[in-house]
Amino acid sequence: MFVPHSEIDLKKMFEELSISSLSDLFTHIPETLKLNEGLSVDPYLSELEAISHFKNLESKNTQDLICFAGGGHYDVYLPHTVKTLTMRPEFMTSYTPYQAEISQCILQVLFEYQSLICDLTDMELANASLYDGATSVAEAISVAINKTKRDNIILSSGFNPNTKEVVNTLVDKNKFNLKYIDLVNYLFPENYQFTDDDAAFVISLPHFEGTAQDLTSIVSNAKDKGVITICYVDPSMLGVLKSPGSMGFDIVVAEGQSMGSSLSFGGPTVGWFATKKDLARLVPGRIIGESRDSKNRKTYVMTLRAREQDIRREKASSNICTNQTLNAIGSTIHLSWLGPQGLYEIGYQAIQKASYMKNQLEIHNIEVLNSSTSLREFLIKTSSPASNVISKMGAHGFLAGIEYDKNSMLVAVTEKRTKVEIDNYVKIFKEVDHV
Amino acid sequence: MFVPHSEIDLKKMFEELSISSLSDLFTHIPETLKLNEGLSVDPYLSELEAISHFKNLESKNTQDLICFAGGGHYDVYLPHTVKTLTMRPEFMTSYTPYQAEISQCILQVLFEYQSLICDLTDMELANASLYDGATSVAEAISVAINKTKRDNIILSSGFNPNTKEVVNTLVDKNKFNLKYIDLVNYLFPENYQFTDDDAAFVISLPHFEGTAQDLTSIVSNAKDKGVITICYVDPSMLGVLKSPGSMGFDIVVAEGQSMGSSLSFGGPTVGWFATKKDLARLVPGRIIGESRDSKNRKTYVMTLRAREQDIRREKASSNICTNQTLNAIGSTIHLSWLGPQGLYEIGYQAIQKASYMKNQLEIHNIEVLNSSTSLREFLIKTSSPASNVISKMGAHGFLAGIEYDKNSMLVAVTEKRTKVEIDNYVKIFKEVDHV
Amino acid sequence: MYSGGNAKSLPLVGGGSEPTINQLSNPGRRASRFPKLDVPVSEINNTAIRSDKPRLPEVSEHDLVMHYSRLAHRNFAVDLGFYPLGSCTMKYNPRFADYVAGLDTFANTHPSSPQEFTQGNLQVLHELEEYLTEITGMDHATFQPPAGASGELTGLLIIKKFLNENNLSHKTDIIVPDSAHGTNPASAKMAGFNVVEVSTDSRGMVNIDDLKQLVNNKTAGLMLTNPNTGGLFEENISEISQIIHDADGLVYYDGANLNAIVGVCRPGDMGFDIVHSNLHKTFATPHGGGGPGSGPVAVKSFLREYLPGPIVVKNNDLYEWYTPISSIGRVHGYHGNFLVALRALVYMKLLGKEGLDTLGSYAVLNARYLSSIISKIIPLAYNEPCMHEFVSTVKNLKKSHKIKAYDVGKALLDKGFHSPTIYFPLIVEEALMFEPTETQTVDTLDDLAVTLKDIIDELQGQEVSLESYPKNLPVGRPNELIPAKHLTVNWGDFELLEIIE
Amino acid sequence: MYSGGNAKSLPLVGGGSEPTINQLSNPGRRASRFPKLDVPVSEINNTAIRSDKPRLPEVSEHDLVMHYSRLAHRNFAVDLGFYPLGSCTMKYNPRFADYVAGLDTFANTHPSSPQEFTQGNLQVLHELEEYLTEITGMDHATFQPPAGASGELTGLLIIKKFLNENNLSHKTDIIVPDSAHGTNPASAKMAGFNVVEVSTDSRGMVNIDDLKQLVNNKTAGLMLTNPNTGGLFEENISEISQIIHDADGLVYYDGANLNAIVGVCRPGDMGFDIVHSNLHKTFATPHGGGGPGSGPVAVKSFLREYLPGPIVVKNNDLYEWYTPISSIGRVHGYHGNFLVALRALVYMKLLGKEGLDTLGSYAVLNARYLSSIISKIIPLAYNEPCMHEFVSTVKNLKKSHKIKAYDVGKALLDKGFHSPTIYFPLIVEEALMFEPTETQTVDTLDDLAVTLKDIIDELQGQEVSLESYPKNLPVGRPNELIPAKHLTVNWGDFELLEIIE
Ligand SMILES: Cc1ncc(COP(=O)(O)O)c(C=O)c1O
Ligand SMILES: Cc1ncc(COP(=O)(O)O)c(C=O)c1O
Repeated sequence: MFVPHSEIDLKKMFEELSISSLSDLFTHIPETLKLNEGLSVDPYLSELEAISHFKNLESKNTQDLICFAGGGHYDVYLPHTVKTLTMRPEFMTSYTPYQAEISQCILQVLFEYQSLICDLTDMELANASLYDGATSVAEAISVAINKTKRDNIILSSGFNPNTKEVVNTLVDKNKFNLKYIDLVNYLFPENYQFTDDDAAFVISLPHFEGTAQDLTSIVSNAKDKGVITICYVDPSMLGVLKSPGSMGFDIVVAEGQSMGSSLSFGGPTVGWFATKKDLARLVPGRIIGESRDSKNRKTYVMTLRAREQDIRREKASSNICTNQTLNAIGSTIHLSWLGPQGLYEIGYQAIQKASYMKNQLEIHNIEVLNSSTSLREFLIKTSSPASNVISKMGAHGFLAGIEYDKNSMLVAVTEKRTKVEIDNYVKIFKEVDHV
Repeated sequence: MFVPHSEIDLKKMFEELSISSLSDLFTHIPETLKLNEGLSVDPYLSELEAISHFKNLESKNTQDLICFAGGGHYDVYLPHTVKTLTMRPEFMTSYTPYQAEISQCILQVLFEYQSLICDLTDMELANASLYDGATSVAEAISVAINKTKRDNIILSSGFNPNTKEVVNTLVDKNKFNLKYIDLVNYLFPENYQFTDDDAAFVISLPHFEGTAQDLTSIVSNAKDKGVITICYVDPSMLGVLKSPGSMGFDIVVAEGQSMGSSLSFGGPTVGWFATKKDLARLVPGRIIGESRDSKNRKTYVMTLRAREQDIRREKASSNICTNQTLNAIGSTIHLSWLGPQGLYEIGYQAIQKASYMKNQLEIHNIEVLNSSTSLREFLIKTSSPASNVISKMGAHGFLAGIEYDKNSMLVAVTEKRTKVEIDNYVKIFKEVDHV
Repeated sequence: MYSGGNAKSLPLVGGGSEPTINQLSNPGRRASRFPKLDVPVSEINNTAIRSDKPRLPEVSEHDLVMHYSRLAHRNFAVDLGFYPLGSCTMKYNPRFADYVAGLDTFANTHPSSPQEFTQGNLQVLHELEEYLTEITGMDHATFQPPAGASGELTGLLIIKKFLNENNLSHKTDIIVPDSAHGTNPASAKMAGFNVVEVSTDSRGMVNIDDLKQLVNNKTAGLMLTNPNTGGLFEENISEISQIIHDADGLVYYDGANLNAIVGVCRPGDMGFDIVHSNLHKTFATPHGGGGPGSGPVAVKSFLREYLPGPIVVKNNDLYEWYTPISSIGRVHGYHGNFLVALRALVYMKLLGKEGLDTLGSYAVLNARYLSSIISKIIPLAYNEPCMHEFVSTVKNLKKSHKIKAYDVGKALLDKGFHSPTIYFPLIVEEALMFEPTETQTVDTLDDLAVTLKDIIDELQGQEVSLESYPKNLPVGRPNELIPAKHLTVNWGDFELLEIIE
Repeated sequence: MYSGGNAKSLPLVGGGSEPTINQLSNPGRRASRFPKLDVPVSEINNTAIRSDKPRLPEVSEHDLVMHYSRLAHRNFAVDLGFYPLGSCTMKYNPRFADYVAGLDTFANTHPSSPQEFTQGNLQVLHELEEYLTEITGMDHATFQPPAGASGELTGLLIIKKFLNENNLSHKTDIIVPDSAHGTNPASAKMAGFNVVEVSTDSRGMVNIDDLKQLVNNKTAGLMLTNPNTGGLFEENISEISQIIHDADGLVYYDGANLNAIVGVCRPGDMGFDIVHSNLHKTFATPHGGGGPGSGPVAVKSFLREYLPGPIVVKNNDLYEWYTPISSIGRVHGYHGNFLVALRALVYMKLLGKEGLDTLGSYAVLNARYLSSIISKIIPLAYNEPCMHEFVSTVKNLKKSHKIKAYDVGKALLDKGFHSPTIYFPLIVEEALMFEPTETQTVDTLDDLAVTLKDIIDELQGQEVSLESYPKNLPVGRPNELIPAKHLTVNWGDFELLEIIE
């Protein structure tokens, strides 16, 4: 399939190569290694048959769940306009823009992406994407270590547990200490004391638990000790949150799914990475720069290439090669579609609807653990095990949230949720959550 | 919505025009004509709200009916590749290629379309699309009238009743006689006698009832009397049927839906029109020609423009302006995707599956009225009214066919239908059709 | 040598010629594959069956995709830039409508499906009818006509049948302005009427005196678009309608210019009896390179029973097909271009009252602004406030520098703008007709004007060869004589010609 | 003046510069619109809330669409033409897979959804694991790594943990061929290993003598791709594996070149313990302008419990998440690039046994054929039968005419072909690495060879300025120093620079 050759074509090619069958191509491969019977897999499906196969698979997922789960990935409205522009075949099927002259499209869109991220976060230099939010945190820590040559990493404990696990996997625990600081009343302690051994301070805005606080003074304390400060931010809240740059952070990373990617069961999405220019040479991944050609025409080109694995090999700032360009393109187009007012609306409506929901829950005697300091996401206490509640809510058409611990769950509200959905949620929750 | 202007923009424009409000634009319109309260329509829907609205509307159609209806429109497999290529924004959102230099894409694809249609039907010149199959028949009759200056139109009665109705509407019955000739045993009488007053002979291949016959000698009889012979052909059967050109027809028209358009509730589809070059100057609609520019580069351009309404006004060969270009592009890409083998397979499998189905029906004592001479479409007799049967079959997930008359229905089988679907159909038919 | 992987036809790399799909074909290649036959094979005996395979290109799927994708790069489109084409209303086509038109049973329902299975589709047509009749000030509508011209024919056949049924079959003349679009007289002719032309006065309006002269007992009706094809509002429209009505004729509205007046005023209130709308213009459905469109016809209630049938009626909560009693009969095999109608409804829903009430106003604002700045470069054909479009003329430049409207259009292509409509209406010499639509920004309008000024300066230069424009495109002006003379309308025709000559 | 409707950046009309979306922005414009808030407004009191609006472009939807659509015309793509890029496997990306990846709950499921709601998605991963382990001859797989490099790191962390748990933590060296891809040493370094390079012999294979010398008790493992980056099959692969295994090291397979051997032979049978696959290469998922990819890691069963968790296991008819006991831990926030994995499964299903058994053979056939005809123009780097790709060198032309691999690549762009990969592997001077993949026709291969010959002739011409290539594209070679020196990586940076300088 997808092999174009006719009998005539094969004859021509075989003649050029003086062979008489495909197997003649492999006389230099040891016989013992060859597959004699071929692979034991099913016969091919025509497209018509494949449609049945995959529609059947798809139908095994629970359909039409109304999404109240968050934790980094959000059910934000992704317009058809953004989706279809992003999926243009020229974006989808092109290669990494090594040959700049024939890749000005990808290069310019990525340049716009970098610029947009910097504008939004108040940073100076963004790269052209990392794998996802979790791995971006690890990459940022690596920059901090390389910059400071110190060994302690101070992390807020208010992170998605998966993100923490990724950091634990990717940071070499033989060499570096990962120190998690507990939140107090779901906020990071304002008076936390950093030391001269600390390489990085890593915190999530909002915290995983949905609470948020101005981090300016904490960042300033950290920087006083020469610590590199890293903010993991929720991009879909950047229309209402103070920017990480304005709080003084050195590096901003994010899980970019909510800006331009569908939920996709978690992937592909995109990891945002932005920082200040003085860290430029430590930045992982590709960076696009603006230049001119010999006729003084605007020309974009990959730059600071001497950080990358194909040139620097084991001395590279990261091993990343294939990244998440298409999702970065999605972020670019989505952000441009939204504009300041749209991004604001996404955040504002989410917070307002969450407020309403918290209120309704409380009216119905369901306990919200962090009502006052949370924004669009919050914890509710369950009487029965949270996982049971989620399971039962599923039968009523809700993805109710993420299990936080045995008797609490994390609930996220986006601008897409309606009053009716929220009211129904509360009503059904009340019905299903009993001991 | 979709108006880009900001307040600043409006200010600038108002200043240029020395106006202070939009209503100042219309001082020259009589006050009595102006809408003072505006239109009485609902407030706008945002995209999110519109999704609910239209999904709700869509859900009011019966879902997932397995299609055994035909009559000109067929549930042929339309590959995603063909659909997405056809829907490329450059095809979708471009205008009629009057400015040839900036429209070589549309022009070349339409040129390919014309050529493909000619190759398939064995004709010499095709136009760049008409509205649909039914109106194409009327246009073809009009060519025959203009060519022969005669008044009688001889039509086979084996046509979709809607097509006949369209012909009746569009042909001026004060001036011309439409003479429908009954089929005998579902075939057109071989010995039909044409006269010197006959302008056109119009016949469907296969007949509406699904039967088919070699028309060579009938066509030859007609041509002996100087009659213009017109074949309305089912494009999805052209892989297995003798071509109309090989049977001697002067004009070939078709309902092109099955080649490149989804069923679409009947529209948009495309009317194919092809003929011999000696009728070129009577052809309705646009025709693309191949030429060269001054540097001898291949250049396509609209040609024989002096037939068209924008130039010839009331003397034009037709009033058609906007046509069905995008659907013609669909036909082009679909036919190229199919190739000879694919088009053959569509026809061959349809006939084989129909054979199997007829057999099964007969085994279950359901009468097929034209079993031996029909191909992929045939008539079955119902005990209860056909419309009741269709209605009941719907409840079991089948679009069972088209009511032919009170106690018979027309059933079509395409290559998409499976043995299982056919077996279930027969079983359920047996259950629901009783008096 | 032709090869599917060679991209030299891409404008990106210089834009050579793209071979035809036939030139890329090689025996034995294929893209398609079907399930194996799952029923027992029977013998097929029918005299109509062929023994050989049909003639079609044989290409791999990758070659197929590359070929049509490269071709797509050789065209202008609304998604790529500004088309100031007068009379065409090349506004933005919302992508959101593509989404709705792709929903399963909208896209994939067989047209013969009985109404009980297609309540959603019938409701779509019913809702759209309500919008359309409200916007145009009419009472009932049919969605069968697949384009404006078909709508015209439908309307004229309604007039004819109405007159016949009222014993007025001696009325055989349809009056059409000399500025009318070609489809008007062509449709009138197809409907079996005589075409009588009424002239345009110096202000660019229907010459009322002439009209009064032409109207007599043979007058069946008048076809008019308002604003007219000069982009001007016929201020005396009520009087014009009255003149025709007084002669027992009917007045037909060509809706091609409806965009100008949506939310401002309504044909129904001006005295029109029949109105077609071009959904592919006013209601933002994509033009598809030339089609499909949709040309629904709306009528006043006294004409309802003449509409092509069936039409949708609502009966309690059920939508039903109803065939009008004196119907002229079908003008389309099924229900017209349903998916185009659906897109138009999507557009109307997204606009809502807020957007529809101001639609015409913004369309006129953009045109009035553009006419104001362009009139500083080349003169307007008429010294009247334009509606959604306006006509300029370069007849002076033709006299002074042999620069024709055609040349200006071609030169504009080079600069990133599509040409305006040229030589229409026919009554204006060297006409350039601009219609910006409401979806272009003021920057784009300014840019067009500046660019127009630049090219007009450039074309007046000493050494300029007008025929050499456009210069930047993959091809220059085509030789139009070759295909017209030799009918090179099929692959192989041109090559054959070269061999013969 | 910048305007959204001006299309002069389209290559179709000459291809000037396209402004940035920021240059098209004007205050007050917008594309987005949301439903009105349907809940009562409450006061938001939080110190993290900003009082002003964020900085973002303000554009209309039409301007947005035109801008990104025009940009799309300024790029090469697999859908447009032939990319003979060695090591990248730029084969046709089936459009059918797009359809499947768009099905509702595949595209729109939240990654935290419990397994009971996502049985279909888990089954997708399970089916794909079965295909992948069968094709590679391994036993279990994880789909978390989002790309090949991440797969490498995952594999190396598995090696590390395995060695640690087996009291072999003194083993700190990873051996990597000098011809290896840059990600190999970079990943080894990130995993905390020392990188030791093994040389390549004159035939282009791993230098076994050298290898034997390098292997010692510090050897943790070897990373290798087979066929190697020269496109040659490492005939002594079994011996090589044995050498490493004898030293208690593990052998890692870099699957970037898997396309050559699918259906022919399997890494698992060659002695590899860990294999990553690049689904975006071998299994035809689109490259997306640089990503996303998917780099699943498959292992022999003795390593299963080290895989990043959770992995999918089938329990009767239920699919469940299972976290391996000694898991190295997650390498991705959730389940990796699920939709990319899904597309790969679609591809495998469409190929089936018939297609997969011959996949490698056809890939090699095309490369062998192309190497045969290209070797008549420029010499191969190694005189060995190539697998799915081959390396040529223009070192002679560099000596004789100063023509570098870089120049040949640039000149090729002008002719409708993408450049082959250049300067890789690093050990070949002036390397041009060609990988045709199995989806190109023989005509396209012939055409590439003829074109290559033409440009090499052309570049040797007297008056040729090599720097002037490419000539046909919208831009020429960029000045690479400016951005590297001045960090013009943000809009405004360059303009600022111009003002300063
Ligand atoms: C004024 C006018 N009338 C009628 C028509 C015909 O409409 P259609 O092309 O939809 O048939 C047009 C189309 O350009 C037009 O501009
Ligand atoms: C030989 C080889 N190894 C590893 C990689 C890295 O894979 P990825 O880009 O998916 O991270 C590549 C990619 O080009 C490669 O060619």
